[in-house]
Amino acid sequence: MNWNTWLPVLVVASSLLPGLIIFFLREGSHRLRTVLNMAGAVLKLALVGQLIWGVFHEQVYESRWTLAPGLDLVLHADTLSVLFVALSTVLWLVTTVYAIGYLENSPHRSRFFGFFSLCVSATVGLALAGNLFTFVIFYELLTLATYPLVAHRGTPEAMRGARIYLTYTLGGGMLLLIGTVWLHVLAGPAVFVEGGTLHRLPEQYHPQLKMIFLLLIAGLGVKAALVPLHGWLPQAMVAPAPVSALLHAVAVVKAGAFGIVRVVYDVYGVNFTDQLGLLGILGVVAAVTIIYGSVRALYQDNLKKRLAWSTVSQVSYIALGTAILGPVGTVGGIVHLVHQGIMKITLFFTAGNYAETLGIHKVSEMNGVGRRMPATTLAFTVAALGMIGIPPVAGFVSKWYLGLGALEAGMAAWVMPVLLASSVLNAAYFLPILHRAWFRDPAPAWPAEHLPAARLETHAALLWPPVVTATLALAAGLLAAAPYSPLEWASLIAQREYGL
Amino acid sequence: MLTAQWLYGLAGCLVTGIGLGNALLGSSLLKRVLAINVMGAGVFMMLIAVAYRGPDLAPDPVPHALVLTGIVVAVSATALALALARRLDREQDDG
Amino acid sequence: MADTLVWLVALPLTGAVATLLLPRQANMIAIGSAVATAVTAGVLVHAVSAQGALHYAIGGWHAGLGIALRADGLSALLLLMTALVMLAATTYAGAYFSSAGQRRQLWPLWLLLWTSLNALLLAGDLFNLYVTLELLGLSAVALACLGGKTAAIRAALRYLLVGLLGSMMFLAGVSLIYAGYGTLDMAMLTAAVGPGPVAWTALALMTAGLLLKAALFPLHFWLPPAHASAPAPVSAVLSALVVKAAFYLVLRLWLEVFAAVITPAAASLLGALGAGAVLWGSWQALQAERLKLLAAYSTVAQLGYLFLFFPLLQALPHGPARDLAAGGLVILALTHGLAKAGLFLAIGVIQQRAGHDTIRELGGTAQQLPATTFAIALAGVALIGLPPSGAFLGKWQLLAGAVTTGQWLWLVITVIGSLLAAAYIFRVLGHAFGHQPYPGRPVTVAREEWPALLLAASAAVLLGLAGLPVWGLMEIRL
Amino acid sequence: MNSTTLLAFDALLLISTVSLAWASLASSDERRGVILFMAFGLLLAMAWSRLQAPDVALAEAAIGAGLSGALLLSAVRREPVGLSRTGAEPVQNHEKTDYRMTLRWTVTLLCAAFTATLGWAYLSALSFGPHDGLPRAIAANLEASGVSNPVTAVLLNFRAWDTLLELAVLLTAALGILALGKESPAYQPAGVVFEGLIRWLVPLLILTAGYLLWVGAHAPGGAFQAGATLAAAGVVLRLAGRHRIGLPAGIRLRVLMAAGVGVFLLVGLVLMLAGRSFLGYPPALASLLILVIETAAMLAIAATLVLAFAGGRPQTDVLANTAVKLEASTASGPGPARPAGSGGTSNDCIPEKKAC
Repeated sequence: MNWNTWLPVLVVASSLLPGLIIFFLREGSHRLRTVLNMAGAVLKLALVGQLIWGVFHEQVYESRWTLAPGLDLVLHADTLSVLFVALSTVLWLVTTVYAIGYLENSPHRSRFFGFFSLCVSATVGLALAGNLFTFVIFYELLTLATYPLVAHRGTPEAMRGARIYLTYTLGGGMLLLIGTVWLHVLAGPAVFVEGGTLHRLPEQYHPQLKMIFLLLIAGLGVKAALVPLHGWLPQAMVAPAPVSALLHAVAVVKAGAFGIVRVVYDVYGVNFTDQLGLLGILGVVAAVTIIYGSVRALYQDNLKKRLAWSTVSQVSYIALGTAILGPVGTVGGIVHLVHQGIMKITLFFTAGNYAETLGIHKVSEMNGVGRRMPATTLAFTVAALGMIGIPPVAGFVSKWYLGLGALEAGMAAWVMPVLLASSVLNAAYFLPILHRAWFRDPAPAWPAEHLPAARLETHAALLWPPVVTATLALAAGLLAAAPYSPLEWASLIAQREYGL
Repeated sequence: MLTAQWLYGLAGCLVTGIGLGNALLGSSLLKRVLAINVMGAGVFMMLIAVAYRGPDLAPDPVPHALVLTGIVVAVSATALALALARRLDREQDDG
Repeated sequence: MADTLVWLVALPLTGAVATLLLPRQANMIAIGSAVATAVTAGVLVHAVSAQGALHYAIGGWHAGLGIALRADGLSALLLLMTALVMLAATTYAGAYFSSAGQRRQLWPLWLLLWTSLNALLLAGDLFNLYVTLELLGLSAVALACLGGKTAAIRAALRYLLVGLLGSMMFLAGVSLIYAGYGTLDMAMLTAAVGPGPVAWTALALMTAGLLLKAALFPLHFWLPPAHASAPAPVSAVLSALVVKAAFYLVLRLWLEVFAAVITPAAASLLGALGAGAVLWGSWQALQAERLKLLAAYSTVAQLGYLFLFFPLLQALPHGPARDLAAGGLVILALTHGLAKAGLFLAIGVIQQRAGHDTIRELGGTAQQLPATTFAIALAGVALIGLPPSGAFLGKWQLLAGAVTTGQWLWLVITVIGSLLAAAYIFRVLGHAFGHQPYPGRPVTVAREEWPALLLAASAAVLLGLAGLPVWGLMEIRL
Repeated sequence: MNSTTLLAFDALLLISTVSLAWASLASSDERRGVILFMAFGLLLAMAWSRLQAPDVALAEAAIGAGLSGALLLSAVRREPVGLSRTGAEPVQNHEKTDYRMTLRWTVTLLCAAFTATLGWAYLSALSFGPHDGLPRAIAANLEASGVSNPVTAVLLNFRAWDTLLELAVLLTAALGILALGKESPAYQPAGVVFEGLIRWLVPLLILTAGYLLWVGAHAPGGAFQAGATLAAAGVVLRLAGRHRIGLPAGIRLRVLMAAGVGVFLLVGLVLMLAGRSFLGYPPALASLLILVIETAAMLAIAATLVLAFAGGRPQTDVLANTAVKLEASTASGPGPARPAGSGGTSNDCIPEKKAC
């Protein structure tokens, strides 16, 4: 029983098995379900800790399972995958606590937590994928696991949102599949190797490789919400708060961005992609998405819709980082993957709290909410400032490295204006909210006050998660230089990618 | 290739064609069952014509066995088809 | 070990005669012979993987004179699928047919159908194939009208007539072959057959007859009413196994016996018909009002995928690429068999609980039967071809074959077909999220729901993850 | 018979056969079609005997023309409109008819092309020259097969597997018919003349069946022909209005139907357990085993065909009182006597008693 081959499988199984068991639990057995959820989350955290320590010390973790001749299911832990696995595990633990509080006495919880665990297993599997074939399998499993979560409430809008979500993601999945098959036929199984493998192919394959790249990026762009393919994100806001938090901060959206990073760095190799002239296209699409997402966010009165459009623009920072040639730009892009996750999940937790406690759904209803729920609004403020890029919150770090990378790569001419414009736009749609929350006096009565203001401003399980993630965002900014911090880890990744 | 062989064989092909045509065009169920039986008879003619090896030589017994089996299979299929039709009529009569 | 070939046919046949003669113990005998046949199928697969292809000369006469039974990788796999589907459907049929009278009529015909399937998959003689095809057709028709509903009987009658026409055309082909080559044994014919009017016409006739029985696109009109109105366990077996047996024969004839005669044009014609089946079947399934009609049209579509493989297999030269594609074809067929049977059994549970299977009013029942809805979801995943189902590997090989041989049309058809399949599956699953009271216990009707769940799960997960032996077995040829 | 007259006979026979086939399918009145089909069957039997295939001629006459014809005629007994409903509806308006016409023409052309290719392929197949490999092998193994009639040897020994599955087909058809419901109402009881004929005909048929069964080992005959003759006896009894048409009811009927497959399977399995191959008769016992199997097959075939003619599950409990009612009705006025033996059966069922 070689520990190095079984660890990745255990990491995936630690949320898969509880999920499958929860499916067959009776609806009434709350305690058993909570114990299973928490046990799975904590076990996964411990395993991932061991994984981080191991990968840092050059340990090789790989398990391989042959599905068909030439098609292997490979789970391989390298620096990039460990970063995404760590992010998913931490945020899954926090979101589980939040979900248990949020879904108090609502129906179908066995089904919800079952698919919730399947969704995280798919995300972790996707992160640990060792080749493009395994990535595609977990990419499609993610769609299957998240559809029931988006459609959980069963209301007509939820069904409509879920249908749109399914159409986009299955379409994207099909494009990705075609690209992967074409690549597989052309160059054999596409194993993720730092620096990529395709530059050795002869000259006449290049037009086909360009076509395959466009297919892969289109397939991944659906989940990464690149502009023409982002339509499903605002519609999927009908899902309950923990789902939109997990979906839009960690699982679905990041899967797409993570896929783009994998394809550019570990399949094509960033220099070969640049040589093919594809980095420019990716950069342009990312830039357009950043601006368009922020502009649309301005006009959204519904708080969750506004956050959704903000996610559309923020995720494209990662694509922009990938498009910037050079290690510093890469660090900026990859570290933003973590920072954006932490900040955005805080925003969604706080939005969920407002809706659950005071019945607030619209920005216009948020006058004086800071007085009624100070801790939640404080967390909201920290995350919002981070999104704008104001130090010391984490967002500033990634924007700083993105700018630096652009300068170093000589692409500053068009990257800097994009960064500045998007920061201004972020400020334009976040600061008014902060102003309303803190400096306006509240309306006579809240739309629907569910939980009376007892010792805490809201249910404990709803309050602590945003506070924890807000502090994490703050810590990621302040302690950026500490060992095992996201920034350090991102620079380790960049070193190994560029072979420095 | 004996004259009798191709004479009866071609007649068999003709009967098969007639059977197939009417099986596709048959107006009533009974007409179609009849057509399928005729088509079968045509195929059997082709088989038995192959078995014939001239007046002096004993014929090849294998096609004979095949046709025997074919006839019994055809009659059982016809029986089932007619039973189904009868049941449908009974449904209509008191339906 | 060659005796297992005979036992595979003799066991269900003995079971059929026993259930006919001892009606009171019919249930016990039926379950007993089902388990025994399934075990024998397992033993056969093990024997084939250990010793290679098996031959058995019946009566001791060498192949030319007597009839030879033979089993290679392909037939062993299909026999195993038949055994699994029949075993699950047998346990379900016992619970589905409540009245003892109906069960008494069911078991003999049920086991005769199983006998004909096993005999067909093992047959090595063309005329013997005609007799097994006829036995398959008649027992399927007799089972289809067991429900006694007028619609079922009318559909069964049309199915019988189409089947008879198909068999007669097949027989015409066989008679031409005997006239030309003087033998009926497929192994000897493979060596003897060469391009010429006799081979072309005979193959055309036999293929036309088999396409009628396999309900490929233009000739599929009889399938939806027949499969939709038959009782659930019967339509499960019809859709999963009976139609596939005819496909298996086309595969045998085209890629083995008449391999020297096949032209790219002919293979592309089959591919085009398959493409038509995929599009038309999926489109009709999307419009279907009732679950069973949806499942029946889905069968028409899924068979289309299998026929898409023909132009690929014909274009690929003998070698690893072609073996991969052949393995993909078989795993796609196996997954469809298990998933479709699971789907029909699940629909049977819903139909008996709700009294109807119209998709619009499905909401309440989907809540009452979460395990059944989960089975439909798993079967749906396998039908669409999403991972981790075996169909995903099958469609991967289909796409890879299309790219390798440069036949891009089949790739586009497969993609459109899969998206349409996703549309009609999730249209059904959408109803599972309504707000009706939740029964609290996930598995409400244990005995009836487990067969469907196990079949769908094995299609959606087991075949996907443990699919490698399929390629291993496909290496073993006659 | 020198070759020219033989050729003339062949030409005449074939022309009449083909034209009968065409006439039977083209006739608008279904009963006429069926009767022409029976005539076609008889002519076909003559063709088989011309091609030196006596076994097949017997079977064609007994089953092809006789019993199939009887089944089809009993199906026509209903008023024809009942059956046409399942076919294409009668066409009313104008543009539908010319659609029908174009469809009819295209199908006819297609069939003509089909027949032409079939004929062309058949002739080129014959041009491959005679294949005597198989007949020589059969002749060589004939004495080891336990019977001297080569056709019975092929049927019951060399290709016994085909015959086993074919009996299974027969059993399936019988089970399907049983599952579909009760038998159709009985015929009018026989008049005096028909009654007298039956007293001679039925025992004769049974005797011939026994003879055909026995002679099958070394001369044309065998289980199928014997079974058909036995079934003819049952059909004649049913036409005479008898209810006890020799078919037992309940478990005994099932044993009879399953006899063919059951005995065949039993022999095969016993031989396999005894170390020989499945259905590999030891030469010494071969002729005995074949006779046992043929007897069982004859019973099964006869039972199935009579059951098919009866139309469904024989009504044993109903038997007693309807027989009494029928006797009462004949006392009130003898039904019109029907000439038997004409091969065709007139269907004078009494509408007001809804006997049809």
